[in-house]
Amino acid sequence: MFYREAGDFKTSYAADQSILSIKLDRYFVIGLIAFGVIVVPMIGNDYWLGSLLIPVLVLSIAALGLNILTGYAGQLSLGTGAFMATGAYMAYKVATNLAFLGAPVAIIIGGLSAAFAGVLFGLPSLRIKGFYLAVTTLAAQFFLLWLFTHVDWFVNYSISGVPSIPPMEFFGVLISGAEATTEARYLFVLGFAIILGLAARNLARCKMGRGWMAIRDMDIAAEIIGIDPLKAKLSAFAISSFYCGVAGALWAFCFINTVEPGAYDINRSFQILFMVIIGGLGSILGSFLGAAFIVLLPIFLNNAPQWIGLNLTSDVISHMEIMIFGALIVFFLIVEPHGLARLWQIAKEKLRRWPFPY
Amino acid sequence: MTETNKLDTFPKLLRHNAEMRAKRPAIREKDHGIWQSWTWAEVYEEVKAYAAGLDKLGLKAGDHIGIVGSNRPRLYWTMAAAQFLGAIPVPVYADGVAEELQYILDNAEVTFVVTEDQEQTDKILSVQENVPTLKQIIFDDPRGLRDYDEDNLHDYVNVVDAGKQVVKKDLAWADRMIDATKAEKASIMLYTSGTTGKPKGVVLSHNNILITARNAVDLEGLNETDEVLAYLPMAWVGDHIFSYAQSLVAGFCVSCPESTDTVLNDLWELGPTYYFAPPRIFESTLTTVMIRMEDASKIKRKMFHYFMDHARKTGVDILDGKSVGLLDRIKYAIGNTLVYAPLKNALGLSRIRLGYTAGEAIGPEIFEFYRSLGINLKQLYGMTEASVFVAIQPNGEIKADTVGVPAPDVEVKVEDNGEIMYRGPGTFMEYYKNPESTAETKQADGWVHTGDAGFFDEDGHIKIIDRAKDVGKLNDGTMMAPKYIENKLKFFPNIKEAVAFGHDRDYCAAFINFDLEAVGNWAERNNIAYASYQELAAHPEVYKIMKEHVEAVNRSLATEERVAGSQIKRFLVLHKALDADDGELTRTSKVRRKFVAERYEPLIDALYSDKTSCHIETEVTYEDGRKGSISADVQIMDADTFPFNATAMAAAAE
Amino acid sequence: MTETNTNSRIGEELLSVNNIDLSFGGVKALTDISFNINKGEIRSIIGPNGAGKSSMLNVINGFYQPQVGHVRFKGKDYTPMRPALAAKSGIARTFQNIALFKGMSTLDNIMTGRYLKMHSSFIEQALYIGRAKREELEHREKVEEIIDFLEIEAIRKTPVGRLPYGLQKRVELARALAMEPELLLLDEPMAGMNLEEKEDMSRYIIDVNEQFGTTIALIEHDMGVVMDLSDRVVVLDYGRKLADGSPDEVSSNQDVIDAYLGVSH
Amino acid sequence: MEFLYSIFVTPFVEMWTAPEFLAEVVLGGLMSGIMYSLVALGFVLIFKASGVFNFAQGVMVLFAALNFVGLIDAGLPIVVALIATILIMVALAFAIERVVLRNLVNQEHIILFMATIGIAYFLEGLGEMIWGGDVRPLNIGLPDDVWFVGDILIQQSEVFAAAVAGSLVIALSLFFQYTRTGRALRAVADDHQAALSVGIPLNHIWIVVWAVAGLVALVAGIMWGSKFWVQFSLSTIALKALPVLILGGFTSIPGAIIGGLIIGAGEKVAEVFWGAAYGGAIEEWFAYVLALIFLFFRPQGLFGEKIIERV
Repeated sequence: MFYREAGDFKTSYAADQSILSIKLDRYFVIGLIAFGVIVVPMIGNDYWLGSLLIPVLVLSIAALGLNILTGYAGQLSLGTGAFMATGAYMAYKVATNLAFLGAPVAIIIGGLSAAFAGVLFGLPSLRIKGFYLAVTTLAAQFFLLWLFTHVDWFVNYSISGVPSIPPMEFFGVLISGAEATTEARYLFVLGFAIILGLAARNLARCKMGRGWMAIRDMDIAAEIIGIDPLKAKLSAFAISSFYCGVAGALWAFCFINTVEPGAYDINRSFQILFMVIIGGLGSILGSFLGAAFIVLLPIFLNNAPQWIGLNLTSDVISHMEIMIFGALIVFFLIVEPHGLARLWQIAKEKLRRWPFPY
Repeated sequence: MTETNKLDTFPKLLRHNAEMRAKRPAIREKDHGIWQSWTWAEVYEEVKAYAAGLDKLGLKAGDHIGIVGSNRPRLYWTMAAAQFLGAIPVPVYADGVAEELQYILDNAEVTFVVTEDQEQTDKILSVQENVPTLKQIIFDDPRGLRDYDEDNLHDYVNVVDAGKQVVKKDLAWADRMIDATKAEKASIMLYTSGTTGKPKGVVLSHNNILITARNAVDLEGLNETDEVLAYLPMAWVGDHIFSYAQSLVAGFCVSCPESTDTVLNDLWELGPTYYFAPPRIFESTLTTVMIRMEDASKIKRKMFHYFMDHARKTGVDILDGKSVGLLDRIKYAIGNTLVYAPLKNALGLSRIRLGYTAGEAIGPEIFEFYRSLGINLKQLYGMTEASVFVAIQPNGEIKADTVGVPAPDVEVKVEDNGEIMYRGPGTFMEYYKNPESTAETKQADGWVHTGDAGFFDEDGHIKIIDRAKDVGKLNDGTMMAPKYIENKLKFFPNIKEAVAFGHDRDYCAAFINFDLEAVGNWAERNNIAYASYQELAAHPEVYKIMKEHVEAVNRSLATEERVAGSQIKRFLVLHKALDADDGELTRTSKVRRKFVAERYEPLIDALYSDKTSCHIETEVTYEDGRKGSISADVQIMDADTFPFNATAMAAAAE
Repeated sequence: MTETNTNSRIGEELLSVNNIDLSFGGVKALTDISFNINKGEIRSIIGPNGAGKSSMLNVINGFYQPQVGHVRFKGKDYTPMRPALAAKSGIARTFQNIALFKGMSTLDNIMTGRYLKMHSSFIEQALYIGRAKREELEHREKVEEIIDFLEIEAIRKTPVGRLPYGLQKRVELARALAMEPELLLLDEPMAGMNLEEKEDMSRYIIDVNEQFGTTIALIEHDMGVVMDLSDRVVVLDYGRKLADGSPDEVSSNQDVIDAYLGVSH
Repeated sequence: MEFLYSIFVTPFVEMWTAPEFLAEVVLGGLMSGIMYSLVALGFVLIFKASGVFNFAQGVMVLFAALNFVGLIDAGLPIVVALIATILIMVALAFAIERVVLRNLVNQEHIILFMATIGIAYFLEGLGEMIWGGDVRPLNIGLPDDVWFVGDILIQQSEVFAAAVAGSLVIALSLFFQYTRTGRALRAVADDHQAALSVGIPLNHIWIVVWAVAGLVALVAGIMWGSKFWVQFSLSTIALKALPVLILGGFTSIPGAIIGGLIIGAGEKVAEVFWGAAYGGAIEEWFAYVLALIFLFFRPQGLFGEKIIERV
């Protein structure tokens, strides 16, 4: 309906292959980013920024990571939480012992260590597939978390075991620790989300992404084309884990301000998996939509009763919340197994065809 | 203007553009997935080299060079290169079978032929020995031609490369050739599809084409930013003016579709600003729009029709800048965002500044439909012999049933017998090797017979009713213009073709071809099963619909004194669709009235007897050229006629 | 893509398989098979179902490792050949039951065929700069040539999953061509096609062989098609070589007539 | 040095010096192993018959137990409560087939897997909503004195549990051998197409397996509940069942049992004798790492069919 594609023709492959090759989409996304960077920090209050947007963005990054592994390369993983934890703990180590490197470097090093762990636990993927692989990633989940909780070196021998993140600056602005302003932390996280989102999109449309999808769709055919399954799978594990690691670090640095194992347990892994499935396997956009959906849904369920005027005891609500959440997941899988991204796609197609039905 | 005055030949214009608009796109082609573009400078270089190459192969001034293929940049460049050397390009309808080609190539005495691809090349090779003058054959797309060892067969690329050497050595060569070109010399030869008899080669000079083209450009204010899709046959004068001459004059870019079957999508991608299409294309587009909307959800359909009705009421006035109530304007604006603009976008018409239609009368409601969307669609009246423009509808005063006022520098008059005559800069030089036809069409004083009958209406607009020679008289003396009646019939989306008879008869009767797409769709919706056109043609329900249409036509005829007497008493639905491959239509799908009359004589006799059905056996030609025959019992139906009364206008309008 | 002079199309030996024995858990699939393929020729391997045709192909490009014998390609012995090696050294193939990447568009499927020819680094790809971008565009051009060659412009951006069988086969061929192979293995390229599609496919196969000078080895059990396509034909039956030679020689060979024509017609 | 010592020497010394302690540890391990086995059994049943990887199995254990104990606390006699719970579990199977599986037929495994996670959440919420979230004791009068064999003390409840588990396995294998439905299930497990072609309605089969899995869950729930009380932690043992499956093979019933016992005993022994060296709690991951290592040598598990890949 709003699309005016007639006359928006391509005279070069560069234009034809650019992401968002449709004018309107381009404007929309640019506008959205501008809005997120400029307007949101001005209008958003601490609750919105601090309790909704930051977690959504951070988990989006993790979802991107898992989507690269599961959605693009077709390798199921239940160890997302562990890789996030790796990122968080290593970033914390760097931030405390090599503070001069600064927050971004610390976080990236966190990501790299996660990537390393990812490759390590990804090795079995060469021999085993599907749910068997899921088990090895579970091993990662439990083993790594156990490691971080039982080896005090990771927490600088702090007694509590949940050390808090030191305040760190980025271009003179405090972006981590309790004192950092919500706006600063939000923008810092947003920056990561945008860059990593873009990078993921680029990888997906280049040689590497095609390698992953080839392995996912038909590994035999991929092999005769010369795609090395080892390279493809391990690169997927590495990059995926890197994303998760960065997300984990950001979670610690910019959201909860501490490094605590509870934030990266098995339930986190499942939560991210939900995001990817609900958002849409093999879709960058889906990762963001999924994260938003999964984070906001419980909050909505939590407040919905009051809005419609029922007041229930808190534990009834919490039980109901779990119930409805589960029910919605099932419902959603039945309605659209390909996730929000697919719904978006369909809606977009409808608008492009408008007023025609097809 | 002043600066373009000296630019009186195509090569001079091309050189001029290469200097003035070096960096602007001159031509595009959808190829390998994107719109490959060439700037004016690049085109000029290419054409220079190409011309030199042709020169080397022995193409001389005054030679004729045949061009066989669909719209391709290299074929347009062939025109330019030929004109460079003072040779005369002769574009030929590429979908014609070998025999048709042979006649034209032989008649034109072509020495060179440039083909698009293997298919066309094969055709030429098959008729080569019957075209004694033919020396060299050049092909554009080498696919599949690598094994051909004929030594007079050349790859376009090699020709150009050879030329490049020449141009490099002799820098002044190009300019010498260009300056040598003469405005009054022949620049192109186009064969009229010839509704009767063999096609005739119409010779047109640089002046003919360029002056008329330039006049139209100035009149309509076309400029270098316009976009045109070149998708109509290059052999047709319209394409030559719109996609070639005017592009050079105004400097706008011409784009060639990827292939004939991707035209619709390419049109959509390109979104031209200047667009020409014969009525049948607008018609079929409208039909598909309506059919596709049928499948839309109920609400959407309601919305669509609601706003289309509103557009019908106010759209045209808004387009013509007449005064429209604020409320209606607001409503139109809403409709525009919800329906009109998206619809235009979906059809690839959203950027159109100027749209032309011509060749035959367009149905009023079809015409109105597009105009009410805010598309500035205009009718024009023209012919090859006039380098197209005889009359154009002036902006702001468009009437569905006229073709507007005489074009700039063109005089028009109506003979006593009702025939329209014109005189103007576009008047052709001659019919090639055919002085007698030339003489009988073109008078010494420059007036040219159009062969069309018509008249000026109260505000000076020309109204065409039929071919002059086709206008006949019933036995009781009342005049009947078959085309006029046929068009009224064809304005119904359900009716594709119609042939009316009545000259020297007691009453009017008609053959009808329904539109398979429209009626077929109707059949599906009313789950009427059918296997073929023939089967559907025999269906009583179909007959019922056609009867309604015929009677509607009769009603509207009854409102016009001059033709009220020529209402259709009896009609039949033909058992097969009239087809160019069977020679029933011309390549531009005009009905070959005489041929049809002879071919279906028994049916005509039946129409003028009291039979209610008639058996007929017809030979048909399939796409692949095989012949077969189909037989059918065609039933004949009577239709009600009405007495003349001008007040029935309202009724007729419905 | 290399042009070749059509008159002397066929050159020296490109590949040979020597005394191949292959068995799965005691079940003999191939027994002492030897034959060679010359540069530029169209070589057919025919035989009734279960004659070991596909196994033969799988040995050539390294899916199966024969217990005995070796594959010789471009004068180099491979014991055994491996899929990765095959791809690197210039052997491409298609599968009997189409093995396309269902989740990708036609374009991406064919682009994947260029995988080994792309060398951009991870960073370049992530940022879509430098070699990454350049390669994407260059290879897109090459791929478009192939798309044009096989006349699949219209489905360029359609997900292959949605394509009809015949077109999928064509896309798979396109993907193999994108590798610019020296030897192209086609596993029943015309299986399950109607006559018209078969004719198209044979035309493409011939065009590929002539225009790009690609050597082609193809499996078919429909004898008719093979005979007018191929320069030489090997006939297998129950994992043994029955005959080897020009189409006429083979089709006049008594064993073949008994074993093969008897079976399928 | 001393670290390595604590790995390679001390534990074995301890075992050697106190064999009866070792034995008790092993027995204790086997006990929880049986629990794993029972859960794994549920997994296998469903996976065999429908290829669905039922993450909800663990929660089903909790759900069954909650209902059972809830009904008893509500004053119903045990037998009635038992029957009622059985009915509930069967009804649950019906519901799941009707609402979920039927609508997700022919979806990729991961989708179905996700769906079962959804079911898990739902059941958990539902169970706790009805019966409340607090820990409940479950006493159905299982014997709880001890026997002494030599110096080794054996919990009668453990023996009982083992007996129950054993008889359950036997019952199931009989069911698979001798009932029409049972054979049908095997057919489906071997080859869906074939099963359909011989005219076995898939939906029907799904209901049966889910119901059976529900009953197995109930048994497990009762065992576990009466030993450690009915509490949320029940649902987490579901995950422990995964390595069990890796060991036993996803499709083998005896495998599930053996695997469960190995894991159970193994992790106890590891915890008791090695745990200290690493600061304890190695139970958490031992099972998985064991499975992981195991995977390298025998991906198809102890009893699973070999996975063959053909081109």
